[in-house]
Amino acid sequence: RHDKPQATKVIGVTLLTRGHMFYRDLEEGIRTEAAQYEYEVIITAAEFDLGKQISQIEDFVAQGVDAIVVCPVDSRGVGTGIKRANEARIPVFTADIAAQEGEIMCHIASDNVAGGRLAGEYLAKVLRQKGSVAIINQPALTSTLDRVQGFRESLARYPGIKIVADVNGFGVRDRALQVSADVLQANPQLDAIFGINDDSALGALDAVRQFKRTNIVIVGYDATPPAQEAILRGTALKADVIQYPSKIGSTTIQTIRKFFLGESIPSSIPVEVGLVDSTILHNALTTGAVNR
Amino acid sequence: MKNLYQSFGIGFALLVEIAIFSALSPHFFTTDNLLNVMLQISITAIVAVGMTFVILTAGIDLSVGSLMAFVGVVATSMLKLDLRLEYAFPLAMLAGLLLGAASGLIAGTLVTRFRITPFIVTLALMTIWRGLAFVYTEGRPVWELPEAFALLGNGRTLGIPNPTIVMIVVFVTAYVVLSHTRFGRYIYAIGGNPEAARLAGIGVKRIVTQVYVVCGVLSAASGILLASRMNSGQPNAGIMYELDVIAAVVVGGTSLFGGRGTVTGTFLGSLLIGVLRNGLNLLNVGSYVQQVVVGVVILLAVLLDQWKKR
Amino acid sequence: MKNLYQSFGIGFALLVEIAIFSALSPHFFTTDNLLNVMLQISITAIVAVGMTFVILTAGIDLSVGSLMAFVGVVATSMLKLDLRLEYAFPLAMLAGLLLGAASGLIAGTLVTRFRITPFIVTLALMTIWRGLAFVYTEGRPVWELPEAFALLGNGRTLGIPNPTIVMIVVFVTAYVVLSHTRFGRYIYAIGGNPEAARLAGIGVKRIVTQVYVVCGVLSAASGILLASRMNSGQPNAGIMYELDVIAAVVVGGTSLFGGRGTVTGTFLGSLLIGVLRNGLNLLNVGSYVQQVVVGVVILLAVLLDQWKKR
Amino acid sequence: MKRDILLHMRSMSKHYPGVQALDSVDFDLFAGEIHALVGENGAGKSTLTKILAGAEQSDSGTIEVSGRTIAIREPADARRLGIGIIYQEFKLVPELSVAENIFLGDERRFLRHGFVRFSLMHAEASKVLSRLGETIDPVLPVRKLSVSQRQIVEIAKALSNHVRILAMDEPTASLTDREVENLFAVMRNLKTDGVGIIYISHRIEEIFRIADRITVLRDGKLIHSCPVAEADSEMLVKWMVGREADREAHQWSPKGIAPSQRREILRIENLTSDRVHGISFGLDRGEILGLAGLTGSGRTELVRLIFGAERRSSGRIVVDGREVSVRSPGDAIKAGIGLLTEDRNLDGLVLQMSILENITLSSLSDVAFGPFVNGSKERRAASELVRRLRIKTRSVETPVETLSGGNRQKVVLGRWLMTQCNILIFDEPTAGIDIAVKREIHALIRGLASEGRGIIVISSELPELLQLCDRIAVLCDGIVAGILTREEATQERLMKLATSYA
Ligand SMILES: Nc1ncnc2c1ncn2[C@@H]1O[C@H](COP(=O)(O)OP(=O)(O)OP(=O)(O)O)[C@@H](O)[C@H]1O
Ligand SMILES: Nc1ncnc2c1ncn2[C@@H]1O[C@H](COP(=O)(O)OP(=O)(O)OP(=O)(O)O)[C@@H](O)[C@H]1O
Ligand SMILES: [Mg+2]
Ligand SMILES: [Mg+2]
Repeated sequence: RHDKPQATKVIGVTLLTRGHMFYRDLEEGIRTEAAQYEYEVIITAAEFDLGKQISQIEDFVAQGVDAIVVCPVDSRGVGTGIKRANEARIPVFTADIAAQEGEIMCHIASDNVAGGRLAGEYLAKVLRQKGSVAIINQPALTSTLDRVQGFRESLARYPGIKIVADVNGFGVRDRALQVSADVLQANPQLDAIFGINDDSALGALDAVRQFKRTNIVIVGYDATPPAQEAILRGTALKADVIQYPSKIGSTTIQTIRKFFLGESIPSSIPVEVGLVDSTILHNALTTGAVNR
Repeated sequence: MKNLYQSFGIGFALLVEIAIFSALSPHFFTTDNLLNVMLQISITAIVAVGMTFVILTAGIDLSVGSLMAFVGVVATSMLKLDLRLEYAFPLAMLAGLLLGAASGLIAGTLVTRFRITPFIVTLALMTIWRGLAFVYTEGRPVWELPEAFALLGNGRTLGIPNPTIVMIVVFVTAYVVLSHTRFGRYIYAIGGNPEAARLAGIGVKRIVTQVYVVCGVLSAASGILLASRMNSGQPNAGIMYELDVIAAVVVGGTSLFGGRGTVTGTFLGSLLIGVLRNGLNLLNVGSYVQQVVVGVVILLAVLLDQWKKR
Repeated sequence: MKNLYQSFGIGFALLVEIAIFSALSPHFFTTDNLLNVMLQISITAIVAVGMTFVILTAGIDLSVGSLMAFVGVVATSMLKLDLRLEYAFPLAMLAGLLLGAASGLIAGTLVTRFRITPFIVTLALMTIWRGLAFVYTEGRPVWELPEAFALLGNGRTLGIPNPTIVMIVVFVTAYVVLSHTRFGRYIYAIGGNPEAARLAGIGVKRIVTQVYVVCGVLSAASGILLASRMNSGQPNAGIMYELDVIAAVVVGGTSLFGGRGTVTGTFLGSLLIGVLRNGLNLLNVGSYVQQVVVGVVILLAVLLDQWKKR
Repeated sequence: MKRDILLHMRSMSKHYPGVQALDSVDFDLFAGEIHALVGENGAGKSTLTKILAGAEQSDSGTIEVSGRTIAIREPADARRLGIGIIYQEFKLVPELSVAENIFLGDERRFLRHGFVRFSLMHAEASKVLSRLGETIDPVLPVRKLSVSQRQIVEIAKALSNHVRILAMDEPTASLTDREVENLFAVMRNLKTDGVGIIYISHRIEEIFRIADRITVLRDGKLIHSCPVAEADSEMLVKWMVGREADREAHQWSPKGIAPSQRREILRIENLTSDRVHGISFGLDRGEILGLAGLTGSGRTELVRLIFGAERRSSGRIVVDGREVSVRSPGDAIKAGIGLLTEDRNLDGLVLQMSILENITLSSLSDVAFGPFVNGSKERRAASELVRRLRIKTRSVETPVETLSGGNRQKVVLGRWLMTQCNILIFDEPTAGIDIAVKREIHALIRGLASEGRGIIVISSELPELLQLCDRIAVLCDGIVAGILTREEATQERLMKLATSYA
C-alpha cells in the first residue's frame, strides 16, 4: 500500500456523522465517483464532535493526503483544523455545511435555510394559511438550526399559522416518537408537523399512528427511501424536502478532480433542493428521475 | 409492605409531580395521556428491571442501549428473509432474544471469569454493539417490514398497550423472583458481600453471569418492542438509554454498591422520570430547559429519599 | 518504580499497538504524527487526571464533558464583552475556572453532606450543565473570537503544542501530590476504607469535596483549551468525553472501587486509546469498525492487566 | 492510693433503633490503671468506647477529661485529647502499607516542605512494631496480612500516638499466647507512664491477670464496679448474665460415640499451596480435632484449602473413603464440609441482610419449594437458632450490621449449625464471644460431634483447645509439627511444637 503508483491520489473525508442516511448517501456519492477515477478515499466521521473532527483533519495532514473534504460539525470551529491543512498546503473542500474560517477551495452544498422555507411554504399551502404546527427539532446542529430558521421565516408571513410546539427529538426516530406523542397529547387540534430530518418525521408518523390521528400533515427533510415509501403509501407524511446528498458527494469529487487537473473551479457550487410529494414521486418513479 | 415503605420517599415525589402537572395542564390527567405515559416508559422500564438485577449485584450494564439497537436491526432483518411470516416471526424473536442472552453471557463471563469491572466491560460492549449495528446495516434503517410486526408494539390487548402489558408481567415476575426465590436471595447476598456469599457456598460466578443474561434478554425484548413501535430497525435507536435507565433504578432507591433495592422502587423511579418528561412536553417547555429540570428533579428525588432515611 | 511495574501490563499493550501501527503505516511513527497524537490526547488526559483523583476516592464524575462545554461557552462569551483584551482574557479564564470549581463544589457537597452517590449526582449535573450550555447559547456556538485566543490551544512553545505542555505539568503535579503529600495519602485512605479514614481523624468530607473541585477545575481548564482549539465556544462540545476519560483511567489500572491506581497508569491509558484512534484513522479504518476495534482493544488491555496481576 | 481521675463519663446514654445500648452509665478511669470493661455480647461495651473515640455521639451524658468537661464531636477531637482506640472491628485501609496505616491521620510528624518522608515513617513503624515483639514488614500492604497480624497493626496504630487514655476493645481476640504476653508487657509499661487503659475482653483469666478494676455492664446498664481483688470469675459471670451460670451445659465424655461407628470421615493427603506444605491427617466421626499454631502458621490457609476457598497446588481430600473434587466452597458444602471463617465481617456475613437471611444462606434448599423460598419454614428454622444461641435481638429481621460483635459471630455460627454438613470446621469460633455463650458453644460443638460429625477447631486460645479437643494438630510454618492426643497434650508441649521450626 505504501508504494502505490505516483498517480493515485488520496482524498481524506470527514463526515459530520454516519448515523444519518443523508451522510450515508453522500458517502456513497463520494465513493462511487472516486472509484471511477481510481482515487483512494479515506472516510471518517466526527459524530457531531468538533474536537474529533479537528483531530481527523490533523490525522489527514499527518498522512499527507492530496485533498480533504470536510462536512463541518460547526462552521466556525472547524476553522482551526482547516488552517492546519492550509499550512500544510493541502486543499480543503467543504460539502453540505460551509466553513467560515480558513481557506476553502470550493463549497458544495444544498441550502438548508432554503430547504426549510420550502417546507414552510408547502405547509402554508396545504393548511390554507391557518392552523397549528409543531416542529420536531434537534436544536444542536447548525444545519438543523438553519432549516428551522427558514421554516419559521416562511411561516411568519402567515399570521393564521401558529407554531405551538418545538420539541427536541435528537434527530433519531425513537426519541422523536416519544416527544411527538407528548405533543399530540398536548395539542388535540394539531394540524401539521415539520421534522428536521426523516428520522424525526418518521418518528412523528409513528406517534400519529399510535393516536390514530387523521387530518395531520407531516413534512420531512431529506427524502430518504423509508420516507419516500411512506409518502407513496399515502400516510400522514405528505411531503419531504429533498436534497441530493449523493449528488453533493459526486459533485465534490468531480470538483476535486478538476482541481487536480489544474482546471479552474468556482468557490461554491450549489446543489439543488426540492420538495417532493406523492405526485412528484409517482412521476419520478415511472420516469426514473428520482431513482435511488 | 417493607418495599412499599422503602419506596415511600420517591412515591411522595411522584405524587407531588402528578399534582403539579395536573394543575398546570388540562391534558395531563386524562386516561389517554396516562396510558400514553405508561406506554412510553414501558420500553425503558423493562430494561430497568434487568438493570436492577445487575446493580443489585454491585454491577452495572452500560451496553443496554446499544444492545437494543443491535437486536432491533438483527431481528428486523430476519423478518425480511424470504420466509413465510409464521416462520420468520418466531425466528426473528428468537434470534433477537438469543443475541441479548449472548451479550449478557459475554458480559457476565468477562466480569466473573476474567474479573474485569462491569463498568469497563459493558462500556466496551456498548461501543462494540453500536458499532456492529451500524456495520451490519451500513448505517441505514431496516424497513419495509410486514405490518403484522408493528402490531406487536403498537397494538393493544384489553385496551392496554402491549408493551405496557409486557412491562407489567416483567415487573411482577421480577418482584417474585427477587423476594421469594433462592436466586433472588443469592443476588442480594452477592451484592452485599460477594466473598461471604462465595464462602456460604453460593455459585457466585454462575449467578452473576445469569444476572447479566437476564439483563441482556430483557434489553433484547425491549429492543424488539422498540423496533416494532417504529416498524423498522434503527441502528441509532436507544442512544443514551443506559443513563435514563440507571437514573430510574437509582432514583428508585437501589444502591449502586449492591445488595439493596427493589423493583417496586425501580418502577416508581421510571414513572417519576417518564411523567416528568411527558409533563414538561405537555407544558411545551424547551428541550434544554427540560434537561436542566430533569437533572434537578433527579437530585431532589434522591435527596428526599436520603432525608427520609435519616 | 512500583508504579512503573504496576503499569507494565498496559505499557506492554501500548508498545504492541505502536509496533503494529508503525509496521502498517509509514505516517505513524513520525515526529509530526507523534506530536499530533500528544496534542490530541492532551484535552482528555487533563480531565483524566481529575477523574483519577475522583475515582481513587471510589467516586465518579460523569459531568466532565458537559462541564467542558458549559465552561467553554461561558469563557468565550466573556471574550466578547466590550473590554480590552488584557482584561477580557484573564477574566474569561478566571470565570471558566471558577465555574469548574463551583461545579466541583456542588458535586462534592452533594456527595459528602447530602450523601447522594457520586454516579447520580454527576449524572444529574451532566444533564444540567449541558442544558445550561444550550440555554445560554440558544444552541448556537459562540464565535468571532479574538485570534489571540486561538493561540492558547493551537500555538506551540519550544516546538511542543501548548495543550501538551499543560498536560505534562498537570500530570507531574498530580504525580507528586498523589504519592508524596498528605492530601494524596488521604485520597488513597478514603478510597480504601472511608470509615477507617474518618476514625483516623481525617476530614473525609473536606478532602472528598476538594477532590471534586480539582476535577472540576481541570475539566474547566480542558474545556477552555478545547474552545481555543476550535476558536469558538461549542455547546455540544465534549459529548461522551466522560466515557472516554473513565475508560482511560480504568485501562490505566485505577480501580473503580477506589484506593488503588496511579496517574502514570492514567497517562498510559490515555495514550493507548489516543494512539489507537490515531492509528486507525491513518489506516483508513471505517468509523464503525473503529468503534468495534476500540471496544475490543479496551477489553484486551484490561484483560492483560488482570492476567499480569495473577 | 489516691490518684488523679483521668476520665469521667457521667450518665452516658445511647439509643439505637430498638435497643438502649447504654442507659445512663457512669465510668471513670484513673491515670496508671487498667480498668476492665466486661459484659455479655451486646452489653454496650463497644458503644461506650466508640463514644469516647468520637466515632458515635451519645444521646446524653457528659465526658470529663482531667476534670474538664469536654465535647467529643468527631474522631479528631478525641485524638487531640490524647485518646487512643483499638477498635473491635478493624479500621484499616487494605491498600495502604502497614506503616501508612499505623500513622494514618498523623503524617504531620513526617512532613518536610509539605512532602511525606516515607523512609522515616517506615523506620518509626518498625520501632512501634518491635515494641510489640513483631517483625511485620512496614512496607507490606495490609491486605496481605493475616487476621492476627492485622490485629497487631491495629494495636500499633493506637500505640503510635502519644496517648493518655487508651481504650482496647478485645485486642487479644485473635492473638496467640506469646503475642498476648508481649501486649501485656507493653500495657504494663504504659501503666507506669501514667496512661489509663480501658480493657475489654471476654477472656476472663486475662482480666484477672492484668486489670486493676472491673466494671460490668448488662443490657446497657452499669451493674457493678469494683477492684479486681474483690471479684472472682464465678461472681463476674453472675454479674454479667444476671443468674448463676451452669458450669457445664452437657456432661462431655471423650468420643461419646460407639466405637463401631468411629469410621474415618475425612482424610487429607499431602495438601499443598504456597503457604502450607504436604499436610496430611485424618478425622474420625465424632472426633474434635484442634489446630494450634502461632500467628501466620497457616491454620487458616489450611482450612480454606480444605473448603475450596483457595486453590491448592496438590493434594487429595477424601470424604467417607471417597476422594472428592473440591474446587469451590459450593463443592465443599456438597461434599458435606462447612467452614466458619475467621473474619466474620469480611467474609462471613452479608452485613445489610437480616439475621434470618444470613442464617439460612447456606441451606436455602432445605427451606425451599423448588426455586421458591418457603418463608414460614425459613423463619421457624432461623428463630430456633436465634433462641438456641441467645442472639440478642428484637427480631430475626434485624440487619446484622446493627448487632454487636459477639452476636454477629453467633449468627455465622447459626448458619453452619443449620447446614447438614457432616464435617464442620470452625476458625476461631469463640473470638469475641462472651463467657456464658462460649460455654454453650463448646457444648454445642461437642453435641455436634456426638451426633457423629467430624469437627475441626482452630483457636488461638490453647486452654480452649485443651478443653475441647480429642486430638490437637500443631502447625508451624505451614507444616504439621506434630499431632497430640488429648492425654498427651499440655500447653507447654503444644508451644514447643508450634515453635519447633522457628
Ligand atoms: N449501629 C447500630 N445500630 C443499631 N444498633 C446497634 C448499633 N451498634 C450497636 N447496636 C446495638 O447496641 C447494643 C450494644 O452493642 P455493643 O457493640 O456496644 O456491644 P458489646 O458490649 O461491645 O458486645 P460484644 O461483646 O458482642 O462486642 C447491641 O444490642 C447492638 O445490637
Ligand atoms: N492474602 C494474603 N496474601 C499474602 N499472604 C497472606 C495472606 N493471608 C495470609 N498470608 C500469610 O500467610 C501465612 C499463613 O497465614 P494464615 O492466615 O493461614 O495463618 P494462621 O495460622 O491462621 O494465623 P492467624 O493467627 O494470623 O490467623 C501468614 O504468614 C500470613 O501472613
Ligand atoms: Mg463490642
Ligand atoms: Mg487464622
